[in-house]
Amino acid sequence: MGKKCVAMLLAGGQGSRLGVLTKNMAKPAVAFGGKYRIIDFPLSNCSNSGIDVVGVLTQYQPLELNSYIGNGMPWDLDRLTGGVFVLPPYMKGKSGTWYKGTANAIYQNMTFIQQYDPDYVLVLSGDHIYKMDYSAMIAMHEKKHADCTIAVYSVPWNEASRFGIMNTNEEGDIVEFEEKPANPKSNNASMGIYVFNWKDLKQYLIEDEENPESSNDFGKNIIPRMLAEGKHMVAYPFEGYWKDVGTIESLWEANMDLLQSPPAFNLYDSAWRIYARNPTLPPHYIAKTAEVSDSMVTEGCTVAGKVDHSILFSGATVEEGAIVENSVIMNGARICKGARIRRAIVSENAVVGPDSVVGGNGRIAVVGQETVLPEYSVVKPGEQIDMEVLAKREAKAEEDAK
Amino acid sequence: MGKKCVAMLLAGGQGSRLGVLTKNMAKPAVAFGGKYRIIDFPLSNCSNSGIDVVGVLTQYQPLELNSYIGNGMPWDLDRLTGGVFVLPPYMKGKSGTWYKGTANAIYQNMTFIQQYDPDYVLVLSGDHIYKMDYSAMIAMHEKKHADCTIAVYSVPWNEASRFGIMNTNEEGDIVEFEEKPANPKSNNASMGIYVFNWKDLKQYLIEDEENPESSNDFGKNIIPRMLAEGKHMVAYPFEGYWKDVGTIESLWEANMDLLQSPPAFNLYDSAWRIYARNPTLPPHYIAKTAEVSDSMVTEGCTVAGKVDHSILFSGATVEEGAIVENSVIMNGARICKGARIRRAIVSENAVVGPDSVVGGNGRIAVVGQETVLPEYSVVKPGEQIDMEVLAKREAKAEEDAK
Amino acid sequence: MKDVFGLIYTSDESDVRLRDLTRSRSIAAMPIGGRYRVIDVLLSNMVHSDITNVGLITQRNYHSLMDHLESGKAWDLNRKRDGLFILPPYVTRSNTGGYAGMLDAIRSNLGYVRRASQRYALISGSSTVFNTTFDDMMKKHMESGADITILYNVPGEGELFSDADRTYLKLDENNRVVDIEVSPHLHSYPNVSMDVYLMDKALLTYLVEISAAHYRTDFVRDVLINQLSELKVYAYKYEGYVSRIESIYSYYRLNMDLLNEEIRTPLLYRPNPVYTKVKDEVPARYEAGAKAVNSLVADGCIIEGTVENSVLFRGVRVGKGAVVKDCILMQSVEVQDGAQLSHVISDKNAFIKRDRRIVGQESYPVVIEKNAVI
Amino acid sequence: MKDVFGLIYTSDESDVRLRDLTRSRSIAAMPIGGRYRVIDVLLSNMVHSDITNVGLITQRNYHSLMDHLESGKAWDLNRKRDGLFILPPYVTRSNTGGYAGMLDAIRSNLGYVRRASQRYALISGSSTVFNTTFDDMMKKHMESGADITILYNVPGEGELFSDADRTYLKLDENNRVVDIEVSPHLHSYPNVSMDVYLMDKALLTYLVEISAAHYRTDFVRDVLINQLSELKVYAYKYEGYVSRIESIYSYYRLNMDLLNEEIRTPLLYRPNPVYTKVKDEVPARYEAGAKAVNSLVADGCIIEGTVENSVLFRGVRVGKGAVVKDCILMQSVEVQDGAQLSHVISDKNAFIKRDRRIVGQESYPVVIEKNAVI
Repeated sequence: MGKKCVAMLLAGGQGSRLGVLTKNMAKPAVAFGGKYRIIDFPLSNCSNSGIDVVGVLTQYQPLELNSYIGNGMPWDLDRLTGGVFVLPPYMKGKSGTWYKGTANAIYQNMTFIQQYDPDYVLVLSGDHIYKMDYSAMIAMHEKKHADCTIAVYSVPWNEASRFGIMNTNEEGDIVEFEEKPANPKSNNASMGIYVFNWKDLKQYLIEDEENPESSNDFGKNIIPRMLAEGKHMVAYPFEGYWKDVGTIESLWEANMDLLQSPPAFNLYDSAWRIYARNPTLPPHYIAKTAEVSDSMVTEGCTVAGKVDHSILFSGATVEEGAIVENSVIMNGARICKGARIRRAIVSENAVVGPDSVVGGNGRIAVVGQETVLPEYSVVKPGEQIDMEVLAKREAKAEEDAK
Repeated sequence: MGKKCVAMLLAGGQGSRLGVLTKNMAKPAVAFGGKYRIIDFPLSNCSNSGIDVVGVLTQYQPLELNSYIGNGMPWDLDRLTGGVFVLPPYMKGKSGTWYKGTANAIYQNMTFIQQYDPDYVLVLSGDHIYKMDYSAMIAMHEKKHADCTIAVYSVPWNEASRFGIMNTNEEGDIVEFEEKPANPKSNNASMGIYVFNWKDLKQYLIEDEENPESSNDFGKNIIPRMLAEGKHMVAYPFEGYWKDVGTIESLWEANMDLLQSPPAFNLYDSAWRIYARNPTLPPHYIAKTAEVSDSMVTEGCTVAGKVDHSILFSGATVEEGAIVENSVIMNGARICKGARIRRAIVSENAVVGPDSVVGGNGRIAVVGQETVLPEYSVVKPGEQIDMEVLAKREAKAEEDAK
Repeated sequence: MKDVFGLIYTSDESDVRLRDLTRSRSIAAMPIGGRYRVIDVLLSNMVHSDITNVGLITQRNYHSLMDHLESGKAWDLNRKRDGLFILPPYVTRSNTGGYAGMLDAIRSNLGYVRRASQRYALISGSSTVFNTTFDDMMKKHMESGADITILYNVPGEGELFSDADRTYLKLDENNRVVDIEVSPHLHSYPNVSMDVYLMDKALLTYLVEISAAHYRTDFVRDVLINQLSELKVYAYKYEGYVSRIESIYSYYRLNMDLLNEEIRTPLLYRPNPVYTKVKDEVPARYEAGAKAVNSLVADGCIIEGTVENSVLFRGVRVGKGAVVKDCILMQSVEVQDGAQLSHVISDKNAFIKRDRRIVGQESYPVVIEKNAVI
Repeated sequence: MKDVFGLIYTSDESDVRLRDLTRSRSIAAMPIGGRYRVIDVLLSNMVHSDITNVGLITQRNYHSLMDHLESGKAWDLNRKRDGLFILPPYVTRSNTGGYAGMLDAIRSNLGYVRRASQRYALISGSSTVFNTTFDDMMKKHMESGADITILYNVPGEGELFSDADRTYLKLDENNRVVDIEVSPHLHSYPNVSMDVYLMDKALLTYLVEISAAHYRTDFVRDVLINQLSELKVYAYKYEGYVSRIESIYSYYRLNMDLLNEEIRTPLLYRPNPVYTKVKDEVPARYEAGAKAVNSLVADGCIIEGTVENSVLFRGVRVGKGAVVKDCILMQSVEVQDGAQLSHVISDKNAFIKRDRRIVGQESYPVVIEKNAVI
C-alpha cells in the first residue's frame, strides 16, 4: 500500500544537557506544558498534517517511549496501514549495530520505509516545541520540484553562529550551507526538518553508508554532499514559535512562554490540537486555602498553597502554606507544607519535604525524578539534585558530623 | 496498575534449521496453516487465557514481527493498560547489549515487567504449535504454592533423550532435571513454558546476571539452580497437540496434521479461536478446470489446477494444469501452468514457473520467499532453493555451457 | 468475576424531577464531577470487577450516550469477544422505543442475554452512583446460596427520606430479604436497594420469560415482591458513599459532595479510578487576579474572576470580576466579565452576559438550559 | 479529496422487490461476494478517495448495519477528528424513524453536515455497487464549474430496462444535464444516474433548507428536475462494472457476475481492495471426494459434496453427496448429505435436511429465509 509521505522522527538523543531530567528517560519523553511530552509536538504535527506513517527512531531508554506511544491512538495514529512505530536498532543475520548517526538510523530502517514506497520522506527531530503544517512544506517541495527541502527559521543574528546556517538566493534556493559559522552570512538556521524524494534518498543513504569516513549524519554528510552535487535544495521558511528544549534553562523558558498573555505559544488552538496520552484523572481541586494566579493547572492536581506564574503538571500537589513561583512542577510531584519553590523544575513524582527551599534568583534549580527531599532541604539556584546526589550529600554530612 | 500475570514470549530465535524460510524473517513470523503465523498460537493462547500483558522479546529481524503484531488488535491485545509490546534490546546510559540468553532477555526487560508489578510471570517460547489454557496452569501454580511450575509433555520414550526431562515424584513435584539425558528416567519433556513468582524470579535473574560463568539461560541455569536450592518446582502435565516446528520436516508435518480427518490439531474450535492479522481478500475462487480434494484453501486463492492433500495459504494461485500434492503453498505463491509440486513447501510470493517440477518422494523440497523459478526448473526432494542459490546455479550452468 | 456479565438498564429520560437537564439525555448521561458522566462510574465498577461483557439497554434519546461511549475503548471494553454492547430499542411503527419496565426491557434484549457466555448476570439501574468492585458481593452470593443478591446501603439521616421510587428492604439476621416496600409514604426499614442485582443467568431468563407470559413488566413489583417467599433473596451491604440522582437537589448535592476530598477520592479516583472519554483539552489557565477556592476545575477552563465552592466542567470561562459561587457549570459555559452566579446549575454552552446576575437557593438551585443566552 | 465529506443515505428497508432478504436489514447491509456487504464497497470507495469524514444516514432497522460497522475500524474510519458517523433516526413519539426522502433525511441531519469541516459533499445512495475513487470526478467537477455533478453510467443492453425507480439523464455535448426522467415507462436516454452527487456543502445546505421550507422531500424530483435550469448540473461517466440492487434478480446476477474474474478483481480487490470486518475464520476445508468448480468459497466452509457456479459465505457446510448449483448460500447455511439445491438464495443459518431438494429458476431464484429448517 503506497503512501505519499513517511515521516521518520529522530528520537534517539540521550539529551545529556538536560541533566538529571534524562537520567532515566529519553529526551523526547520529557514532560512539558502541564500534560504533554516533548514528542507530542512532532507527533501531533504529523497527525494534523495528514501524515499517517511515522517511524520513531530510538535506542536510548525506549521503554518509556514505547509504552507512552503504544498503539498511537492518542495521536490518531492507530491506522490500518501505517500508524506510528518505535524502531530501535535490530539484528540482521548474525550482526547488528547501534545507530551511528542520524543518516545511519534511517539507513538501518530503509526496509521499514520501503514497505510504504513513499514519494517523500520527512525527517524530523524530537527536541523542539513548535506547531508546523508539514503538508505545506511538502506541497512547496512538490511545486518547486526540489531534491531536498529544509525548513529554516530566522534566529537572532547574534545566535546564528550556534546553528547550521542556510544561505539562499532570491528564489529561496539554498546555495551554501555552513555549520556553526563564525561570521554567518544569513540568519536562516536549519530546523533539522528535511523533505527528501525517497528514490534519491535511498541512493544517498547507501552511498553514505559505504563511505567509511562519513559520520553518517544528515547535517554533516548528506546535505553537504547533495549541495556539492548541485542538487536543487530549497529552504522552507517557518514563522511562528520554535524552541529548542535541549537545556534546563530553555526547557524552563519554553514552559514559562506558555504563561505569557497572550501566550507566546498557543496551545488553545482547536484547529491544531496537541494530542497526548492522558491518564484519567479528576479535575484539579483548588482548596479553601489556595491562591493561584497567572498559572496553568491540570487534571489530578490539588492546590492548597500559593502558586504564582507556574505550571502544575498532572497530579501535582501543592500543600497548604507551600509557595511555588516561576516554577515547573511535573507530574505527580508533591510540594509539602511550608516549602518554597522559586525558579525551579521539580521533576516527576519528586517530593519536596516540608519547609524546604528549592531555587531562588539565579539559574534554574532542578529536583530529579522520584527524588524525595527531606524536610528543611535546600537546593540552591543552578543546583541539580536526585536520589544519587542526595545519598552522597547525606554521606558527606554524616562524615562531617564525625 | 497491577496485573496478575505478565507473559514474556521469547521470539528471538533465528531458526536457522528452517533454512531459506528464515533468511529474511524471524522464526515466529513464519507462516503456518493457511492463514496463520507461528506466533499467532502463543498470542492467541494468551488472549484466550485472559492474559493481557505480553512482552515479545526479539532481536533478529524484528521489523516483520513488529508490523505484524502492530497494536495487537487481531489478538484482542490492544488494551488500555497492558497489551502486546515488541521488546528488542535497548541502550541504557551509554551501553547496551544484545540478549545473551533466554534469562538475560527477561533480565534486560525487568523494568517492563515491573511496571505491572505482577504476581506471576509466564515465560513462553515462540516455536510451537499448540493450544493451551495458561490460566489453568497458573491456577495450579497458585493452588500448589509452587515456586516454579513447568509445563511438561509426554514425548515418545525413544525421543526423550532429545529433550530436557523432568523427573517427578508422586505429587507431580519435580525432583530432578536432566538436559537431554542418554538414559532418560521419564518421558516428561519440558515444554519451555514456565510460571514464576515475580518477586523470586527478579532475585534469580539479578543473581544469575552477576554470575559471569552463567550462560543466562532458563533451562541451563535458572531451573537447575532453583532445583538445587530445594525450591518447590511443579510439573504441569499438558495433553493435547504440541509440535515443534523448528525444522523443515516438522513444519511440513505440522501443516499436514491439519489435514487429518478428524484433524490432529483442531483449528475449528470456536471456544479457542486462533487469531491472526488478516489482509482483506475476497473468498477463494475455484475455477471450472479445478480439482480440489482433501485440502485447505483460504481467502484470495485462485485454483484452476489439481490440488490434493495440500494447504494453500492466503492469495496463493494454482494455474490450470498444475498439480499440487502433499504440499504447503504459502501466501501469494503462484504455481504456473503444468508445474508439478509434490512434498514441498513453496514459500511466500514465490513463483514456480510453467512445467517445473518441485519435490517428489523423499525429503521435503523448499522454494524460498520471493523466489522466481523459470519454466522447466527442477527442485529435487530435500533441495532448498532461493534467489541466491538460483543465481549460483545459473552462473554454473552458463559456465558449463562454455 | 470472569463468569459474570453486566446488564445496565437506563431508565427513560422523561424524569420531571431533573427538569431541563434530562430533556435530551438520560440520567446515565448526566455530567458529574467536572469531567465524568454517571454511566462512567457504573461501567468502571464493572471493569474493575473484571466484567468484560456489558450490555447497556437504552431507550429513546440514547444518542448522547452513544456519542459518549463510542466503541467502549475508554473503558477497555472494545473487545473481540465480549466488550460493550449498546442495545438500542427496536423501533417499529408499533413500538416507539420505550419500555414498560426493566423486566420488559430485558425481555426485548433476551437475545443478548442468551448469547452471553458467562454464567451470572449483574443487573444494574443507572441512577445510583457509587464506586466499588462486586467481587465480595459475588463471594457472599456464592456462600449464601442465594438465588438473587441485592446491593443495598443504609442512607444517612439526611438522605433517608425521598419522594422518589425507592425499594426498602427488611432483612433477617442472615441478611436474607424478608419484606420489601416500594415508595412507602413512611418507610419501615432503613435499608435501601441500590438497584443492583446478582443472579444466575438461567434464573434471569426463566424469570423474564415467565413474567412476559403473564404480562408482567416490573422487576421489583412482579418478581421480587411477588415471589419473595419462593426465591432466596439476600442483600449485600455497601458501606461507602452513595448518591441517588432522583432530583435536582440530589444531583446538586452529589457534585458539591465531590468538593470533599474524602468523598471525591474514593468515588472518582482511588483505588478504582473512574474511566471516561479523553478529550484532549489543554490545562486550565488562571490569569493574574483570578481567585479560586474550594472548587473542582476541569482542563480547558480560563479563570479571570472568582470561583468558589463550584464544579466547573471543561472549557468554562469566567471573566474578569465575575463571581461564580456554589455553582455547577457544564462544558463551555461562558460567564462574562462582572456577571454573578450563585446556586446555579448551567447546562452546556450557556452564555451569561456581562454583569448579569442569577441567584438560586441551595434547596432550589436555578437550572439554565443548554445553549441559553442570558 | 481531503476537502470532501461523504454522506450515505440508506433507504428504507421495506423493499418488496428483495422479498425476505431485506426484512431485517437494509440493502446497504446485504451480503455479497461471499464475505462483503453492499456498504463495504461504498465506504471503501470513499476511503480510497481519501475521504475520512463519512456520515451514514440510517432509518429503521439499522441494527445489522451498526453491528457490522462498529467503530469503523475495519475501514480505517475510527478517527479522533472525523471518521465514520452513524446517524440513526431521532425517534420520538411523533416520529417513528422513517424519512420521506433523501432531502428529508439530510434535513434531519443538517447538524452533522454543518459540523463537517470539508467544503464539498459527496452524497451517495446505497443500492448501487461499483468500485472507483472519486478523484477524477472531483477534478472534472472543478473544471466544469458545475454546481452539482452526478455520477452515471450507460447500462448494457440486458440491464437497460428495469421496473425500479431509475433516473435517466439527457446530456449535451459538454456532459451538462439538460433533461431528467424518473422511472419512465419507456426511457428516452441511455444514461442512468448512479445516485452519487458531488456539490458544495453551502449549496447543499441551501437546497435542503429551502426545500424543507416548501415541504419538499425528494432530491431528484424537487431539486434536480425542478431547478435544472437554474443550477449547473453536470454528469460524470463511470465506465466500470455497475450493479443496481433493485430486485432479487439483480442481486442474484451481481453475485453470479462475481464468479467472473474480470468483474471480481476490479470490483472487490484490485486496485482498490474492498475493506470489511474481519471474522477470524479458519481456512475452508475440502474433504476427499469434494468437487467444486466455478465458485467463490469463503473461509470456514467445509465441503464434502459438489459445489458448482455458486457463492458460499463463511461457515457453509455441504455434506457428502449434496449438490449445490447456481446458488448463493449465506453465512452458516448447512446443506446435509444428499440434499440438492439449484438456483437458491439462502439467508443465513438455514438448515437443509438430508436428501431435500429445492429448485429455482435463473429468472426466479428461490429465497430461503433466515434460520429456516427445510
